[in-house]
Amino acid sequence: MAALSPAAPATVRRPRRRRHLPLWHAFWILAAAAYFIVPIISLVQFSFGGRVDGHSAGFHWYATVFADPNFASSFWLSVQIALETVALSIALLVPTAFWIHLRLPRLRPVMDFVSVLPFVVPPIVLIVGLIPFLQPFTFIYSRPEVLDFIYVVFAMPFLYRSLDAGLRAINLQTLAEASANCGASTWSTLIRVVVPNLRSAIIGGSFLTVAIAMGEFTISSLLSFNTFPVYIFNIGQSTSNEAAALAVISLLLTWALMIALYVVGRGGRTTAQMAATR
Amino acid sequence: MAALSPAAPATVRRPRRRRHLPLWHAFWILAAAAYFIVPIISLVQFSFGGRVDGHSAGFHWYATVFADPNFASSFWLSVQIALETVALSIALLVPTAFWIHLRLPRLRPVMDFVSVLPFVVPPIVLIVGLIPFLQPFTFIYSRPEVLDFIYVVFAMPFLYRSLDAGLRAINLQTLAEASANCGASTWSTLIRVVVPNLRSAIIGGSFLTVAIAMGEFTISSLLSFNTFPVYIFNIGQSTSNEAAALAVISLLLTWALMIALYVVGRGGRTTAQMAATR
Amino acid sequence: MARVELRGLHKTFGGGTVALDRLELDVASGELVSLLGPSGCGKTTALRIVAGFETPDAGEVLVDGVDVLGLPASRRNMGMVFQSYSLFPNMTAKANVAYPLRIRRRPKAEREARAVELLDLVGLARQVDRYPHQLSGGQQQRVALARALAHEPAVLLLDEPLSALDAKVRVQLREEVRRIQLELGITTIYVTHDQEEALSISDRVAVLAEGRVEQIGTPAEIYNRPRTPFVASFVGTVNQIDAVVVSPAEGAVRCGERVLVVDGDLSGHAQGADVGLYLRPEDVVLVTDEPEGTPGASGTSGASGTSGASGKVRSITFLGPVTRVGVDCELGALVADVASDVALGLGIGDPVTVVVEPGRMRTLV
Amino acid sequence: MARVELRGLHKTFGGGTVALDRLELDVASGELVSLLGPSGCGKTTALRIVAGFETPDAGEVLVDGVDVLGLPASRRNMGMVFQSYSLFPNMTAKANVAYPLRIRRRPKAEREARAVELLDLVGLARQVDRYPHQLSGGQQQRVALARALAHEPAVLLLDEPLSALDAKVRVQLREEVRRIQLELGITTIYVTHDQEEALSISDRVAVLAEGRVEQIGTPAEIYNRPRTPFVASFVGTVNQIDAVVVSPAEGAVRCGERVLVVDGDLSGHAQGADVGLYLRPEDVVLVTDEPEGTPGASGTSGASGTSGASGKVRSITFLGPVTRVGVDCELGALVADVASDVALGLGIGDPVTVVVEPGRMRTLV
Repeated sequence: MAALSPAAPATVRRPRRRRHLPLWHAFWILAAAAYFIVPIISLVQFSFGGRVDGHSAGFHWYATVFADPNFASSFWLSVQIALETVALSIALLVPTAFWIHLRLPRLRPVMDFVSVLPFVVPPIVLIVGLIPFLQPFTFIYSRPEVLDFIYVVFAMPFLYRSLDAGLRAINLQTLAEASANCGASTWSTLIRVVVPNLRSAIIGGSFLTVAIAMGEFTISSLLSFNTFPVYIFNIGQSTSNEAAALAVISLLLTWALMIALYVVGRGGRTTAQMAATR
Repeated sequence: MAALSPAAPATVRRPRRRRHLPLWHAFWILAAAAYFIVPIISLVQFSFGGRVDGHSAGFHWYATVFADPNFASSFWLSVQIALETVALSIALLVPTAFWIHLRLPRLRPVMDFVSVLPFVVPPIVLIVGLIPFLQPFTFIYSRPEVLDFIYVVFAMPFLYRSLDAGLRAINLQTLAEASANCGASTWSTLIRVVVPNLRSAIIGGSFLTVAIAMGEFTISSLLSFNTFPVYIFNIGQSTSNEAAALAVISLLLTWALMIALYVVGRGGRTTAQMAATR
Repeated sequence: MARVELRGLHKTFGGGTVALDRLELDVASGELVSLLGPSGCGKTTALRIVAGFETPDAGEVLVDGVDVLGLPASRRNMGMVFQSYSLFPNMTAKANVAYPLRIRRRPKAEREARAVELLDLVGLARQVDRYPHQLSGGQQQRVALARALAHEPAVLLLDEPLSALDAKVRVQLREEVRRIQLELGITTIYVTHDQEEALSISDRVAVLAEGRVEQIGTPAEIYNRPRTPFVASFVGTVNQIDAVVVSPAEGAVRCGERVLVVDGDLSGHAQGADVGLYLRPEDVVLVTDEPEGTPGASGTSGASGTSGASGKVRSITFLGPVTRVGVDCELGALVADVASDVALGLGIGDPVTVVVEPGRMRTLV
Repeated sequence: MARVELRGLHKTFGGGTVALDRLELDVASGELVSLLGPSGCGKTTALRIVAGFETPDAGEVLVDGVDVLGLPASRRNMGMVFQSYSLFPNMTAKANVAYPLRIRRRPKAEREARAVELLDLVGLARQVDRYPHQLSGGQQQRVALARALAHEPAVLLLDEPLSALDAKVRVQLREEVRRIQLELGITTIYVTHDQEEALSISDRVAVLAEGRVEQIGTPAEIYNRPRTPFVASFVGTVNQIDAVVVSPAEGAVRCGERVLVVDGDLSGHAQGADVGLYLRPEDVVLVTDEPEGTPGASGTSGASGTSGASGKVRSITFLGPVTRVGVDCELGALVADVASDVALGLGIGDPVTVVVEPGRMRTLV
């Protein structure tokens, strides 16, 4: 190491440099505005727009929505399907994810792969394939419960990934061994140790599942069930102001869900902090 | 510690216990069969089914598909939109994710939240809100490029999460500081250190983006663009055998993509192993 | 209390790595035996087989003469403390300690009383209601120890419980682990890669290498009478010197131009055979080559040693109570640990005479 | 080579935690100074400010008299080795080491030659084409050291570079770091929480606590003449004894019923003031209470010490070269480090006499 370059240039800029807000930072603020806020404002305006009997509409379209018996029936159908989907998903996926992480870690990449299948196989392809197959079995095909089983598949990636992240955060192998060492069976470990520490992952994934089951349009439309999104779409074909009012109602319900999700998410971060102390 | 319980019961079962294949393990094999294999078999059968001029159809429906000029035009429209979406997504998200991880880690939970928005706000609601807003701007509304911007938002969670996982795996903070200490600018660090180590995360996320953009039906149908999924749907309304043939072709293309994804995924695991040696 | 015997434990992992090679080990009732070795020597695998988390390919694990390998981990009645923090994050310290009793459906009052009593034993009487993330690393391992003792296990297993902690906390906690182990008289197997930890805490130390016990004995036996070159170099610091046997009967060897009498049995060696000598740094005495009348650097021992080899100081490393001095001399490159105030007079390049008392230069037994 | 000065560095983190409290430090050209302290003492923050990864609230960092705080990290011309492995996983060892030169657009031939030369210097001549995941932890840190030296930095910064490594590798690597640092004569700041590491590697050690330098000096000064109770107890093991000043002029204190003469300046203390004495375990001599004629356990020192306090053995911990003996005596509960062969004669409960030479019992300066 013969010669060293000079330690520091003679001219030194003294003022501390505040880092500039980077370009993409600004872009995302604009994008959020363009993609979420502008459509929503236009939606709200529209839901109060149009003229009814020569007067401005006011809450007219909202009143129309609530007066329509199909509103309640389609809404409750969607809620029922969503809750069934969540219950089925949790019952299947929590033990599966636990078992894979604990005993079959080699299957984890396989599960990662399986869990993207529902994105990669376009729903339209699946349904075009399913319809001719299902049509003969009218006792399933004609009941909305068929959607439960389809939505479980479509929501699987979200719940599984949420559980996967939750399980990675808790040092599962050691906790399970510690629990076994304390005398607990695997089942006992799942119920007393794993599930309490996965609480926020389960709740977070469940909300996503609800949101997906509540919002899915393509499949229920193709299978001709009058779920809530199908109802919105049909109204939109005839009275667009009423559809806008419906969409606003739907958004408010969704936001209530999102706020719950955010609160749970904060709880989740506390768990992550606990995990970080390891 | 007065008395200790006996060390071990006198009767000891000698045969080593092979753990049973758990119930849900078996369930998932059946589920995969029911959800993916059965529809696909039925789809393939159907694509060779029906009778044409009194003969069995054979490859008739495939020939019909390839003869239809709309097949090529809708397919290439989808490919074009998918590639534009990927290019736009990478250009926006790679620097954003890098910057958030490096300098604004407090924004990470916010990004996690933003990245579930596209799932939580049902597309049908967004579109019902967007249509009246977009309609006046015919120069955007009438061009298929409008889908690029919409798909960027819908694909964002997938690419972002893939990048997020990739960035978590590489000890970014230390690598970036080491690179700066070696004299590199932030931009240089991004290009020479971060991107090469995120290669598989970027490629994996991109494939998902392609798959989503290629498979999306609801929005392009509502905005009346003749993309590939819309074309499949329209054919399905008239000739279901031809639609099945189309779906099989679509599946084969998708599988080619999945195999690429799997190979890249293996590359990704190697990176993860490297990270694990830290 | 329980007696633990490991009989011919054999374990091969995927890829053909032999983790355990017919391992034999006896742990007497109430004894603390350390398994000491570098990573990959099989010590953790052995412990995990005893705990029931791994299954051996062959062999037996006997607790009071009964093979427990057929039992699942949850029914082996052993308490284990893990290397990484293993507390349940959703439970307080008290709930963690009470957990083994909750699993055993003991009455709430009983398990709470016992949890408080054990937390008191490990010095955490005031932290009973804290959650794991509110405790320091050392406190978490104390809770883990209390939890491992809650169900009055027959055997206590510790898998490098202190390796994630700071040096000061580590020393303090190992003393407490030993105190509690002696107080309860519980049979204990302690896995560690830290030789000082093993020496300081154990009744006996088993040094493992490549899945076998290289040597087992009291800490002093392991340190003073290592049986293999591996044990000699793994436990403590050692100078290794090549020599040739001159007279097996008298224990005389030739080393360079010198003939030395060594400690240890040379009867297994023929005259003229090569033999390795070893010498602890604290047994190397340095005498500064000063004018007559001035006492040598090491004072009294001076020229009375049998083998004065002249050499030169190569390096001086201050370690606190002692200073490690590297010396190049006729015997080779040696390191000597001398009291720091003695070493103050030395500088690099100084001529010194290396003196070793006859009994200190040893061959492997 | 460069001179580094830290002037009044002040840094407060969110939540009001004071990380650095007007820290002052001078590092001479070619010197290796360790920053030693417990976690949270600000040592890493100070290093990161010098490197340019943190910005202080106030103060200056001068390199050869020029304040570098206005420069981004990438333009400060410093080489840093990080605690966690920081090699670029997508590059071979050689490419990692050549990276700083690639950034500086040096010709390919030059940077390859330099990378190979540096890898040779750190003892990895045969691993140049390995990827980080193919290297052991110790080898990775060697490559990181080579990379930190590649662009001939003015200052070398090391942030606990050995803390993730095994004990044996740690000792070996710290010797090599010191050898290379001396060979290149590069100004170096070395952050560590391991007191033995700091003592063994440094020209000077700065002991930090709560964002300030408690004491700075050579390793021997820090160990033998600690200025605060914190330094005395953080560096090495220490017995602390409460006493009352009898005569400040003569350095006499009363401790229990005894009057002792201590080393250190008592002129700042009034007669009758409370004073803390400290005593290293290796300076406590134990004499077994055997019949006259038999030499005491510690041989010659015997009854010649000034303060023979009778006591009882409380604990015996074998540490290898020395055995740590806990003794309850009139001076309080003390620990003594005695040569292990001497300690062999001791048992728990044995009566012993504690002898301390006058110069060994010190007050804080």
